[in-house]
Amino acid sequence: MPTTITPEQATAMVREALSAIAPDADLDGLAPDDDLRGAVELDSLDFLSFVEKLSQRSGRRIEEDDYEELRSLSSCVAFLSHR
Amino acid sequence: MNEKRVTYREALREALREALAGDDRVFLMGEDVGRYGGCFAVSLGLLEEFGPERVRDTPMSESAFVGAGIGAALAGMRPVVEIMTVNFSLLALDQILNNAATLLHMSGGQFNVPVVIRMATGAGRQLAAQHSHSLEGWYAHIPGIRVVAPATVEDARGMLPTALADPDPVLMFEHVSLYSTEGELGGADRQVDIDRAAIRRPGRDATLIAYGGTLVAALAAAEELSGEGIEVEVIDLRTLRPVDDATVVGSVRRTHRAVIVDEGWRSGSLSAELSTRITEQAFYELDAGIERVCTAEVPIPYARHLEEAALPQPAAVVEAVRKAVG
Amino acid sequence: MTADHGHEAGRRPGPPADAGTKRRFELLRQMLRIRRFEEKCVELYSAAKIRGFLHVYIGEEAVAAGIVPSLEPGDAIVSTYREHGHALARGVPLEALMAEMYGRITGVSRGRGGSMHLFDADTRFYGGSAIVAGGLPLAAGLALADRMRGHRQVTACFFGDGAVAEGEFHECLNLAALWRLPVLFCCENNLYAMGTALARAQAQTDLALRAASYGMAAWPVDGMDVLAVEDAARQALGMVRDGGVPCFLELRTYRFRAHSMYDSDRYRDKAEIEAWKERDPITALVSRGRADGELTDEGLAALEEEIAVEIERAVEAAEAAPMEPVADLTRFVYSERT
Amino acid sequence: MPSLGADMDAGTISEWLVKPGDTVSRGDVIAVVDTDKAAVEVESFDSGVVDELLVGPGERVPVGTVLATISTAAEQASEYPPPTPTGPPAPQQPAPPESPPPSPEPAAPPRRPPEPPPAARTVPVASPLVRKRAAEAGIDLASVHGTGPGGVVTREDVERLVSPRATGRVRASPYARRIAGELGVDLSRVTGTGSGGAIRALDVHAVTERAGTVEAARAEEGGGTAPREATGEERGETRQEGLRRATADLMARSKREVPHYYLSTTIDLSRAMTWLRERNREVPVEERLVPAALLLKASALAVRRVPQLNGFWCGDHFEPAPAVHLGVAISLRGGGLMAPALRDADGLDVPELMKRLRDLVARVRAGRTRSSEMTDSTITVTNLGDQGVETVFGVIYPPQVALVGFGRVVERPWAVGGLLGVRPVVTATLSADHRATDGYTGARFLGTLDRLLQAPEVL
Repeated sequence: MPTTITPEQATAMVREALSAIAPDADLDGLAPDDDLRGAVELDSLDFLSFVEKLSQRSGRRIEEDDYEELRSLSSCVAFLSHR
Repeated sequence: MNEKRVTYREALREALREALAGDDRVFLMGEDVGRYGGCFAVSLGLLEEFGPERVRDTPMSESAFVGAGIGAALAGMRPVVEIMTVNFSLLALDQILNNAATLLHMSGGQFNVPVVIRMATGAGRQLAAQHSHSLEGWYAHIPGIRVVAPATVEDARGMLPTALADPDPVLMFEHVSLYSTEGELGGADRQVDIDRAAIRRPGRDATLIAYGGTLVAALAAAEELSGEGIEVEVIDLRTLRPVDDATVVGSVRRTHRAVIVDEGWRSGSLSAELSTRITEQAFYELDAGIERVCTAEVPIPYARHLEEAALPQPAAVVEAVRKAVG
Repeated sequence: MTADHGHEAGRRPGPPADAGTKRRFELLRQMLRIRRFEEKCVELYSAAKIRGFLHVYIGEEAVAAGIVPSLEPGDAIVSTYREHGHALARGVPLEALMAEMYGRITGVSRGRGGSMHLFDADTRFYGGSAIVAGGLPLAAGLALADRMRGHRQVTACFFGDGAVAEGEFHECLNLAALWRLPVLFCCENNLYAMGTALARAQAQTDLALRAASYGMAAWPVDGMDVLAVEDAARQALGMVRDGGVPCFLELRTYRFRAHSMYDSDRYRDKAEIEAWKERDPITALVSRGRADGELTDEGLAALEEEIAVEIERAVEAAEAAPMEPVADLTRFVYSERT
Repeated sequence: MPSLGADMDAGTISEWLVKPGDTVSRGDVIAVVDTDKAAVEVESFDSGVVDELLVGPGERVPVGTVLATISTAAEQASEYPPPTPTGPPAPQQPAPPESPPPSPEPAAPPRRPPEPPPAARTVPVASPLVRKRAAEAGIDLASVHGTGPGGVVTREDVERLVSPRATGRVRASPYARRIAGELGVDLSRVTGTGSGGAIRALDVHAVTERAGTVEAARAEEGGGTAPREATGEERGETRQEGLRRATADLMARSKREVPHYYLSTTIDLSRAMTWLRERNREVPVEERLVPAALLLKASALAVRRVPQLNGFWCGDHFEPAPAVHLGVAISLRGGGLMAPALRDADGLDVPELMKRLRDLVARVRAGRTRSSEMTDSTITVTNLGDQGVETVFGVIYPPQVALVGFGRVVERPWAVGGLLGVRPVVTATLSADHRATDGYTGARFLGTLDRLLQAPEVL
């Protein structure tokens, strides 16, 4: 279990997870503060898959209470690399 | 797991022996089950092994001993009652229908009847009209009882323990032509699931539904048709009440054609019931009318050629499948 | 023409020494409770509150009152469609019986049996069977189970004279004698199988004689005399329980009312009915009690009052009781697995 | 008139055995009644004095009719033989319970056939089959001259009026009919190879494979108005285009043919959301549930309890479905909509339903649905909540008769017991086919749905 995650690693994880869920999405055009659910058209099932993937890759359990912090690319990175 | 080849008769005997040895509430009762060893030699040797209290020869009083089995079950025993053949079960029909099948309901759930009633059924041995009935379809009409028909050696071995574990009356129909058939018997996990029909041969072109003695004709027909490039899915119903609709209809949904083989007379038969269920549940899956191969509507005659003509034969099954497949 | 049983029923020579006042009063209570319960049922039937078939026992109460309380709590009973008396005498709650008449969920059989099919596991009451002689094989089986397990319990099996014409009767008497099954066969001979007089249906009308041919003790009893019935029951039960053999009592009795509600009773002579009513077992016991100074009018009135109140309460409770939801229609066809 | 059996409706007084002024005791026979079965004696259930005889000899009256009135006496005769003369006075019997005269049931209403409807317009007699045929062909039966016995309209009479082209009955297997409908194949142009020329599935597939021929036939007919015959692939459409067109056709048909009615209600989800949150906290991430799973399960159970919404409209009548296969509207990335079935959804526990849902959505988006999933739905649920809308009034998927919509779960002020709090709520809507059900049924469904969602732990 990785003890720390760098912002670069976190960004890669988020992008990887998103592209697995929405292969056609234009992730390059995604601004750091865009709302992910809206921009990538994630429904609640997709979002759960997203959380699942992040959880697996980061090695930490993400609670439902943390979902608010996974709104955008930048908040995801902050959340994952924090702590 | 050691595989061994045994006859259907031996498989039944083994199941009885295990039941008698494993549960002192179990006892076997019927005409000539003791000294004689059973009309079909199923219980041969059990009297010597378990004694006359638990392997009881009865008088020729079907109603009394079947009813006594029901009464003993009410009092907590687990009787296995053997009626020599289905033909004589008519003399006990009152007890089966008016008591075994109704007591739980009439008593508002107070008294269940854990009795197992076994009997031989079917024709094919030139025994003429009074000794050749196939009335399992009649019994399958009755709510409150479960009707099973082991068609394989494994089921002959495995259905009795399942039936004895059932809190309600179970009627077990053993086709006379099966007693001497042989098959492999797996070692472990003897108890078989009697809630589900079994697919005895997979296929894509038509669903062939059989049970008990008719499974033999169905499998023979399937083999022949395979030579013509027609792959038939053969379903062994195993339990005639309650029928496993899901397996039957599921198969028809895949093959879009159904052929039913039933040793009962056609009118008001089990095959009629199955046919209706299929049309009720899968009408828009049917690509051909449902075909039935049943016993001719005649008391079974003695003469060999006439008896053969009356019963569902593989050739007729093949013909019916060809017609369905078109 | 007056039909009678044509045989000298075993009359009691005189009051046995042990038949105390208290015991006689208890017998009176049993009989009166059955009588009043059934009278109420007839009334409720006429008012269409009770439906189906209703066969009343009025006139035959001495049989149930004499035999059933002589059984032990662990003994089993198998009865017929004319079984209100047996159930009441066995202690099946009157309220649950009335609720069953009403087809309510609080009925002994949850309203699924009705008058002809009263069942009660608590008192080992294995029901009214509505097939003539259909209960006899069950009784044989219950007794077989008790015997195989070494229990000293007895199964009392009630049936009418009509059953003697059925094959099941003969099969079961033979089986019980052959296997030494602890069954007390109680034949309530009321002289009519529905509308057919005994002599019009049976070549040999001495039913005890026929039972005896299977090799069991069998004798006729005056079924209108509750004390005689009780004596016979105790004697027979002793033989069954201690001797481990079946026994047969032919209880010569009479029903005062028609076979069932919808029955014009054309097959019986009015004078015959009146003659039998002269031997009403309740009246006889009341008269005797008065003559002996055992029974006071106040005592009788208090008993009637107590019974009337019990029945009224049962009717009220049944009227108010809920029905089984139709959604549960197909429950109890197969056991519910947990 | 006492009731002496369930098969007795009425009886005739053949004789009165008492007259006004007579004293009767409980149990006395007071009259003889002739029923259809036998002459039966009528007894009194009360003691007293006969007041009045209300039904005369020879009169036939329904069960329950009052035959006579009796004034109950204060003192009643004892049933027992009188005590010895020197004894105390006869005991007073306990007053009989307040029991009504023999016929406490209200007098049966007179048995009379219902009034015939006013004969404003005579509709001729016709068998159900003929009526159905006429309805299918849009023929007013009143305009048909019946040639059958007594002017009955026969099948031939109707057929004669139907255009000759439509009268040719197509022999086709049910399965062939079904797939022809799905593929848009006109059966009248298919050559059957089955027994008696019956069309089988094989024959329908043969047609769709001969795309060019079909296209040509369509051109001959003038194209535009021809029924759908070619599959999307034959048109060279992309999957998405095909899907868009299929959705367009179906939705247009729905709005054209189905008279929708709409109902909506807002459901308090606080218990459901709390339950979900607590459960999700205890399980691995991959086993978490989303609110949609609960909403789907509740919908499946609710429709099982209101089965009038679960099934199909078949020409002129509703056919209930034997199982609940929940169509789940799934939007595809890049456009298009599919509503594959979550089979037997009512029998799945919520975690299992969640698992199937995830699997289904994944497969649908990957283009790997099974054909049975595409045709089996018995009612559809759409959940646009994820896109932020609060209310969705959906369009029914014919031949289904209802569609359930859920919006977003939002926090709203909510009054409970006079106090205002903030609770998560969802707006549930129902679009239903007014031919199959009325608003009352729909309301019952939404009410049931609400109740179910208040007990998430037992869903």
